[in-house]
Amino acid sequence: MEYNPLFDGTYHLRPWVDSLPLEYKYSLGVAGKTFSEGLKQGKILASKCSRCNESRIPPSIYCVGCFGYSDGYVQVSETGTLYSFASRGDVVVAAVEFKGVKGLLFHRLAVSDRNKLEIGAPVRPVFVQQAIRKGDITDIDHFELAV
Amino acid sequence: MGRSHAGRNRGDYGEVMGMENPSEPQGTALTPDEWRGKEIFFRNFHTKFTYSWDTGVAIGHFLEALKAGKIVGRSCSGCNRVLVPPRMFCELCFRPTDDWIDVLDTGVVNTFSISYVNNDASRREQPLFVAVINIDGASPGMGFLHLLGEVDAEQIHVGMKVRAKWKPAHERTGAITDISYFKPSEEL
Amino acid sequence: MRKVAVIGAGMTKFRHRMLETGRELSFEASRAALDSARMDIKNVDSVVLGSAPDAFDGLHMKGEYLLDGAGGSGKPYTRVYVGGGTGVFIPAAAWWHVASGVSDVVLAVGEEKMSPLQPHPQYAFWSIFDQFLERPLGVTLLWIFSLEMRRYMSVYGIKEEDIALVAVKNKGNAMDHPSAQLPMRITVDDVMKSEPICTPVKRLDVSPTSDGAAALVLASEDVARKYTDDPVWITGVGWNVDTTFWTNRDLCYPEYVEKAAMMAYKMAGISNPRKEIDFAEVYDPFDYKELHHMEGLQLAKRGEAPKMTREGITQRDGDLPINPSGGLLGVGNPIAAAGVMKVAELFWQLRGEAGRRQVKKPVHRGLAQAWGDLMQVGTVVIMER
Amino acid sequence: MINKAGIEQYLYASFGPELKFGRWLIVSKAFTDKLVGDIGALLLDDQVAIVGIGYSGFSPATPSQSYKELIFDAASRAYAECSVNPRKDVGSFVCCEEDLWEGTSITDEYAPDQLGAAQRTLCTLSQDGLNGVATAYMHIKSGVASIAVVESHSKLSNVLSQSQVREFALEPYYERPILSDGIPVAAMQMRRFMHDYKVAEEDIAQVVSKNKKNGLFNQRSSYAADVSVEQAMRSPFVWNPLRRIQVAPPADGCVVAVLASAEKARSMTEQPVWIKGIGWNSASTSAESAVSSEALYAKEAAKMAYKIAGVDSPGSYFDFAEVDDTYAFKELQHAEALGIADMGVSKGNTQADAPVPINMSGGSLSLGDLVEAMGLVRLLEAVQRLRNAERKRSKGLKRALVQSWRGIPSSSGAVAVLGVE
Repeated sequence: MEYNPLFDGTYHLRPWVDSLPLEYKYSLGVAGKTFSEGLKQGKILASKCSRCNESRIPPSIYCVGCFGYSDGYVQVSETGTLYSFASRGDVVVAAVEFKGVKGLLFHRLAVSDRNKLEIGAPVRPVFVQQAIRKGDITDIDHFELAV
Repeated sequence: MGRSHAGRNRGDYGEVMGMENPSEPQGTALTPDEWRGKEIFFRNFHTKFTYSWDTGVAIGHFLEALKAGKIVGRSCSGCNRVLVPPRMFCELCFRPTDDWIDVLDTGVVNTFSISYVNNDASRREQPLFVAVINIDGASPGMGFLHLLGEVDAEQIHVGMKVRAKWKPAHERTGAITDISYFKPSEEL
Repeated sequence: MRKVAVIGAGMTKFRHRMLETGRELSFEASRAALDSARMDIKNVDSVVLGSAPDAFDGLHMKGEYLLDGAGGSGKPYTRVYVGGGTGVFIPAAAWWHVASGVSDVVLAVGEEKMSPLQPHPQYAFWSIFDQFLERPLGVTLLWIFSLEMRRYMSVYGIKEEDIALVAVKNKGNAMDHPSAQLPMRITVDDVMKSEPICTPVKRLDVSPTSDGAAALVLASEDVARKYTDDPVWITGVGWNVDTTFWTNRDLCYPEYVEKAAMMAYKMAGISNPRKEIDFAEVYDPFDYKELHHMEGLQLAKRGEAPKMTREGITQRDGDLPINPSGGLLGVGNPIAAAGVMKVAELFWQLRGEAGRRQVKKPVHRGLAQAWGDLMQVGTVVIMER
Repeated sequence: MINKAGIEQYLYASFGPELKFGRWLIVSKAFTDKLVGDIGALLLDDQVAIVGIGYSGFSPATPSQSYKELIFDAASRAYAECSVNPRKDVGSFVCCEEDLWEGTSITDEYAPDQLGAAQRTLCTLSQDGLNGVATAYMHIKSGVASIAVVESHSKLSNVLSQSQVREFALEPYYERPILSDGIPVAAMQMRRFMHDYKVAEEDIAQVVSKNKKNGLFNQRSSYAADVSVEQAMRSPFVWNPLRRIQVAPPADGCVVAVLASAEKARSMTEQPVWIKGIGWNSASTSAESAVSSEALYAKEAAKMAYKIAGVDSPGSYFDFAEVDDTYAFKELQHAEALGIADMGVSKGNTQADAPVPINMSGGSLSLGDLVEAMGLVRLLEAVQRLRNAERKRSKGLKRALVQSWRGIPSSSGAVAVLGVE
């Protein structure tokens, strides 16, 4: 018999392989919905808190500082600066900051000359054509150096 | 902002959600149309996590025994129990268990249910009979979850005696599904 | 051990699908709780958040994701997790932050957003089962509830009609709750005729899946007295987890609930719970669970909770009101948030602020309880005024 | 808790009923010395100690044991060290784990049995193990338990979809389509950190070389090697500027720690390791906090722990430190936030002969990434080193700093101050 129940040292070391496939439909939320509507019009929106005199990106219905409700949205400047970046092969991922706005936006960066990449470099968003925008973050095709 | 958030601010404690004067609680229900429609954008995402769990000594052995057409348990000399499913430690005595014990492939229905749904909450065409089965040869009340077959819904009852219906040996893979289901072991 | 008070509570609506993200829901509830305590986030020393499986919201380490919304930014922040028992466990965790002297003011937040998971939140429950012995059978959470319900009925000879009375009561009570998702006036007949899901469980025996959040503010005695003349004290907390091997236990009685309750009763100096507890918010994701849990909590003798229900003792105007809020069956079941909602109901009832939900008799001491895992976890909080 | 009433009660017991707080006379130096000593002892009685610690695994894979068997092994060792029967003696069990690292939702279901915690006071935190120590500490301080157990483990070898799980931790709308498995976040943070603090690539390679070599003297390390600074600098990029060798590779293992009140601790072990202070903190979830060059969470957690422990100048207080180095640059960043080293390895501040030597164990770069167990791994290494030093009567090592971080994309961490005096 291939199986010996009395032999304590019988180790049947074997892994059990299985998967957990998961599918989601995430709501963008109140502030995310407004942000997404802004993208369709080619705008990047930040939320503002007038008590703290602060705006923040990505926008949020609450102010992280004072934990009160935000009270509106403002469009960020057309050009931002490179806070940091990382690259693998042809892909460059960037964290972009905008003047007078707290927070960062992560996105892809298209760059022809890697030598010009440095922290603090000015960058600007390049949107896809209005007709195919759907309110997704990918409505911004990429950022590019603004020099 | 399009919603009533503005003005409901920190500092003006006017709209306290205490229930003496219940103000409308916050939150925006999505209608079925909004959920299906294009007005509100949703992010769809699909992923699949795959694992290769180590079965370890106890379950590895148990599955191997199933492949050989047997159900095994572990004995604990601390509390004199025969544990099914087996484990290498006794959870009551907190000591290593002692020996492998062959138990029977018959048992008694401890409790049962008739399931009309799948695990994604969709409706089943044919209901599934599920039960906790106390295994003969193990300590009283020791058993595991499995399916019932070759039985009508009306016949199933708590206390019903059942026997494992094994898959043919060549189809067994060392899995709990090597037992197709449990079926009544006596004439009903 | 320092005295601990609850001084504020707030919650969002509970709904099937909501626009707000989990962070936004957490914020709305937290803000409402802080407002009710007349406090700012800067007064808060630490934050405890609870939320059930990551698979619902759809985020690994979802405690980290929810952090900002729960006011945890820049603070000592902890996410506690005991499955369905999490909701009532959150204030227990906030309690030990204050009782130990580590914090003076703690914000306790429960959040759940079940709607993102497709095609149905139920799917996440497949992955709560043993990967070797149970998942290959295609198991669903409904199985174990129905198996437990059958065992309970079979051991004590209880009828489905008696159990249905709980659904009738709780969904009716929820008519008076401004956050409620499924308030309705129904009859036992409606429950009995509703679609069978997993016999003996039928559609109207079950609480819905929900999005929502709820929050509480806890404070030490000196802080509490500064902010309110009317603090409500947490005088007992208890929790307990039974063995994973649920098929090796007799499901007719929840021993872990009894043990959790005993821990809390001992702390609160309660020797006769049936006499000393004025009302209770008992965990009711399924109608039979209310009965099952009343027995575990020693609020009813074994097998006799259905009789008390039939006699009207557990109605809002009864001798021992159970789930005057409307419970999970009526208000909704965003898991961790639902448990916090129960403790918030104690707070509102004890302060006499429950409006149309206020129970008839004067109340001084209430109990909230939740349950979770593979019919395994009991969590209990006792509050007094 | 120590309070005025407690001291008064104690003084009554010691000096007789005629003594009343507020109107007694100090008569001699001997009297004051005894008073100070006794109050000191009382204060010590308010402390919490680690009385037992056990482990298992510590290997890239542990195929011979299921996670339950791995935990039973570690728990048995921890309990044996301090003669604890978990079925009777333990007042609270705390497990730290995350669902998707286990492949099981509501994974706390599977926690109790192998710890001896069935039908006992057990709870789970979705946190790092060091947060679990903080929770157990509060359980003891609040009187819930006088003996508490903390468990955390890793079975990363069983997770075939590690990058998918890491991706799943990212915010779904703004971050997930851009940031792949989250590793670019670490790389961006590293670049900004090097920029703001003028840290050279060589400094980071020094950390790699030091930790990989230190690991050669640690039996638990799976990834130790004699790596030169030059070799470390030739490792390929995962995401530029982050190199493969700068990332802690996955490992399996389990650590179980037994904590006790001072009263219990002394009878349970001859070598209690005292938790002099503990702190934990989370910075914001926001993007700027994820790539911030400063580890604010470590700074704030340290502030909390140092306050409890009465540490004024950490740079001279501690004899050594176990600091999170999931990515090599994090060791420097954390050391800076904890106030135990000036920035820049070129100054030698994190080397073995530094005022506060860091990661003499080899760190995560040698021991591996054990996800939620990381904090307990750091704790284990510190406790073993303190005990060994005491056993050898070497006077040098009496105070240790332990720090953990929850990894990308979190900004959460914990700090513990340990001492053997």
